[in-house]
Amino acid sequence: MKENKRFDSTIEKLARTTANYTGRRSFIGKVGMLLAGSALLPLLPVDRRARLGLGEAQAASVNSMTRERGWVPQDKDPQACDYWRHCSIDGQICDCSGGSLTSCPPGSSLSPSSWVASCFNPGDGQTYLIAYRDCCGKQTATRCGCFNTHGELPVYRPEFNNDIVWCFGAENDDMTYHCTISPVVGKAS
Amino acid sequence: MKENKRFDSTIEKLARTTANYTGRRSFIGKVGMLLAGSALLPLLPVDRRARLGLGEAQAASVNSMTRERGWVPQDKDPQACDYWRHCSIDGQICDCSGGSLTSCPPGSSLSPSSWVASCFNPGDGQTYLIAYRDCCGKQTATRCGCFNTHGELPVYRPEFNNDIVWCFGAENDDMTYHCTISPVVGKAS
Amino acid sequence: EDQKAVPKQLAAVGSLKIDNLSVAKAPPVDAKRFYVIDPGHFNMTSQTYVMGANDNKLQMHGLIDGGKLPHVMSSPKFVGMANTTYDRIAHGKRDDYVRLHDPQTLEAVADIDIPEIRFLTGLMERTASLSVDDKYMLIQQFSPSSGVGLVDLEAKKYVKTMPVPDCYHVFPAAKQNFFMHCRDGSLLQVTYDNQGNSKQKNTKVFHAENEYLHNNPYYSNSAGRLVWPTYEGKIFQAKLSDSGAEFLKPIEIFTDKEKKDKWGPGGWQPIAFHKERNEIYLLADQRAKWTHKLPSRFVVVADGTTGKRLRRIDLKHAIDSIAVTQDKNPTLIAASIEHKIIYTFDAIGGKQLASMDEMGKAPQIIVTMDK
Amino acid sequence: EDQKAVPKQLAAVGSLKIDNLSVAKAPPVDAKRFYVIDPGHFNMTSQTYVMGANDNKLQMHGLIDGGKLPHVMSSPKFVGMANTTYDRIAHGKRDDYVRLHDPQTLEAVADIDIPEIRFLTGLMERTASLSVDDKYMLIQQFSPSSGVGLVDLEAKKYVKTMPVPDCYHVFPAAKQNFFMHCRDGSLLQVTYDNQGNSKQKNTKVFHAENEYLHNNPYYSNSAGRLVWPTYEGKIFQAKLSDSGAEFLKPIEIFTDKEKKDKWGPGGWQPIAFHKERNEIYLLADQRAKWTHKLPSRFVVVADGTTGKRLRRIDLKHAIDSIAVTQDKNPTLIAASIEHKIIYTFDAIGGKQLASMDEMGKAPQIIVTMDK
Repeated sequence: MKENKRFDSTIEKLARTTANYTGRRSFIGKVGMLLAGSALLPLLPVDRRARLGLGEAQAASVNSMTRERGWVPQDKDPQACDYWRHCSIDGQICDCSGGSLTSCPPGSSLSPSSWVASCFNPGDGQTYLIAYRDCCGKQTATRCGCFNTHGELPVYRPEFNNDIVWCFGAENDDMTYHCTISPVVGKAS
Repeated sequence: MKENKRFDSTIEKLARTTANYTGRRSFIGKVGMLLAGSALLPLLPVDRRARLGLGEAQAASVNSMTRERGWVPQDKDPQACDYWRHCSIDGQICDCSGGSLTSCPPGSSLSPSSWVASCFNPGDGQTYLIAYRDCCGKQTATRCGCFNTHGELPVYRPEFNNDIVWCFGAENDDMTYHCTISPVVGKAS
Repeated sequence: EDQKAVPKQLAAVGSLKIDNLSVAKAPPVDAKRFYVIDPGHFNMTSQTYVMGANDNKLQMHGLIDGGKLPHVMSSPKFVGMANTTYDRIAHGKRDDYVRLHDPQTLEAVADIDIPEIRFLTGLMERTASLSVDDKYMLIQQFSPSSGVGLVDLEAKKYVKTMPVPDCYHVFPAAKQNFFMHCRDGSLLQVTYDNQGNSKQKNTKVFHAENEYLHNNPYYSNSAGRLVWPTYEGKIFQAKLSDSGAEFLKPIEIFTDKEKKDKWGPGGWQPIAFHKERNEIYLLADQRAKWTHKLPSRFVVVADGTTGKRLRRIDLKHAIDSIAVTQDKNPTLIAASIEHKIIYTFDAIGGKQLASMDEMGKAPQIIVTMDK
Repeated sequence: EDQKAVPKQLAAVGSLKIDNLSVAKAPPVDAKRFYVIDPGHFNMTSQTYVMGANDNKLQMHGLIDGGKLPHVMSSPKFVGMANTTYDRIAHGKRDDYVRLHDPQTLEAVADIDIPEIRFLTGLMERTASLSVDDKYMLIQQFSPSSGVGLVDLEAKKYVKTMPVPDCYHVFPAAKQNFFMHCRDGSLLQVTYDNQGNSKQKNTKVFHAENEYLHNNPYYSNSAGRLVWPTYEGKIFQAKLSDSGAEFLKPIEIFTDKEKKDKWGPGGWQPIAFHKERNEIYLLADQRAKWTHKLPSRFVVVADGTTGKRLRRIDLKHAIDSIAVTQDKNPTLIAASIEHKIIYTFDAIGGKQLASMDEMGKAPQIIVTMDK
């Protein structure tokens, strides 16, 4: 096993290095530094489930977010951090500050980008896809701050990083994080 | 007694109204609204001791600042609100944030004005005069906030009001309150 | 129609299309709408919570950002806000400006630059005010000289700073009048025109020097009713109109026995008034002298004319500020700065109705709808 | 001479002349000087505490104000700070600027305007950096395209944004070089000139894709030593210089048995390194997977070359960030965000030395002196 593992990772590194180098020397490399750097990157999974593996998807909602004990989602209080839809929220729940589960509070604006997670609803026993989105242009909301790092990756994998203020390019200069909404976008079956 | 009080206050109001009117109609009234409005106003006591009466001056340091119980000054921990020198502080103690009992934290600036109170030092049994001064030009310091409203008057008596941000006219636009120092300026004998 | 009576939807099911995501709108302004200002203990930025007290519950409609120690003024048409910021965090160039926000979208509908005149104090509701017809904003200046800044909200421009003598607070009355309270104990009536020229006149002296009036009186722009408690619990009242000030008989809220038992008002915003019911609400407790700003646990309700004690409400929490909605079933709103909680009570029955926690850093002033 | 060892004077007696009132100066920078950055949970303004750990105590020398999520960089000559503010509280015109503060008076000695390029993330120490000779500041840009902004601190002007591929963090090396870490697992070496023209070169890929590197590695500008833990506790190390990157043998901090007992690193700033003693300090605890940012209660110390376990320090508190001073008697500094307390420990003996509470809203990153 161990041998195998080391072998695997050596191969992987080799492959990535090669890709990198050929990439930069190739025709595409001439298009420009920017492209060359990113064009040949491995394409990225859509949502975290793909990376966690389906087996883990369920776990996402019961995995302990404290060192001591796991967390059991509930479907009674949408303004609590353990409400099932917030299974992967890192920030404030808009519903507590004048928005709802699916709309931004008045006066803030929707960020153009979102990140997706799948959450288990204990009420009907189904698992849904939630596309979290930031609402921007106001100071961080005061109520209902939640912190959940399940499946969160380092900053060099920005699409899965919690620390980035995702309010880039929102309209009318609204570039500060206010809160997050948790709309359901489909069933994860 | 009651009559007397009403009698007293009637007399007082009459006097103040008269002062007001004669003031505004007099020669000085012509100098300009500003002067006329304030020139004849009752002029005010220097420090709170004068108004509380000397008998109460001591009390200033033992008077209860909670509804329930009083507070006993100590001379051991200069960073606690009940340190004797802080007997009349309303704000943050600079000593906790890089200043000392007599100097502002680096990068802030001394406000030009001060207010004076007399505090009893339980260590040597003497009473001293303390001239509090604000340090300005930074956000309110985070540590050691104390709240004391003994002898505090409404905003229309600004010289004894705690709510005004006194950092007017400090140098280089430093117009925000950072913390307060408590230098001893003499003995109250 | 109003969907508030329905229990919160628990788990909307089905596919939601992205364009269904929206920015919420707060419901239209009604009598239960109110605002809570959180200056965060002299923080450089502040937050104002837009809230509602319908159906014996508490609704959070949204937040409005503000600068250091802002002034928030409510009108059915907009939420007015006077702000101060500095270009280098807490020093550097100071910028004062006025913003009007739509009461439903909370978006800024006007942003008017004004000179750097605002009087920065711990939050006081009445050191800036809208005019009675919501056409002007009046902002008190303290330094370098006493004055009141006039902002024309329709033309969206700053008109002028009108010099006034050493007076404080701004109470607007009809026909471009406003009143201020002067340190000699009288009110000053100021009549201004569109250019900011003013005529000024003093009323009689209505309180003695040692009757200290609290920093946050109750005043109704529409009714011109001023209700103003002293540190000891004596209530001075006046009806202000363009024709002058009519002072009512002062009321002693506490009996001599209660005073001996150390009853007295206290808190940051200790008084509220219900116009239709003519009831005075005073936040009070048994307290030592000079603790007039520390929180209290009771509200004493008295008749606004006779001063007769009607009832006493036990709030059961240490409360700093109170306000009362002006509708037929008034809600008493109470804020606890230390615990950062807003409570509502049935103003008549006295029962606690709802509460909301995590209200920022220091929820301090409650502004209700006047009309 | 240093008067800190003397117990605090308790009751100074006598007349103080007004001109003796002064503004304090912090003591000169020494190895025990450190900075704690408190972004206050994404607050619009932040505070940086200037502190010292001399004499086994904690000294608070003063505060420096900052904007949203600032970058703080320490040098013996100044405290560098890259700030972002908005002209309407949390929106409106964005302004990015760099300030250099004198380390003793804390006054701003330079204020340099830069374009609005800063990469706003939860605090990361290394997404901006001073050059090795303190002459330049390098600031990472993420959007609209990847780049590094070059600020000339001596000329007090912004030079240029240098385009770079999809790489993150800035690790400066001598002779106007710096390295970044790219998502493919390699480092990128960039050499720049005074005009901001750059030459770029990738190193080998040194870690696998599923070896996730933490957001806050340890890096020493002066020694070029990079120490970088993964989520699982594997430590990658490199020595960076103008001649390139020399990778050291990766170290597994935890034995297989410990891993089975769920030991793993965790916290916001989970790693520290003592150059002279060649010791790696890793903040760790028994934890579930994916809790790599939650606080831990232990620090594991290992040899920087062999990875041999030297000792384990029980911090007895839930700690988010650690750092170690670089002097002969190193102090381990630990920050608790939730309780807003800074603790210091004897880095060798492991005993707690001092603590200071009321550290603002969320003390999150500790910056120590490198030289």
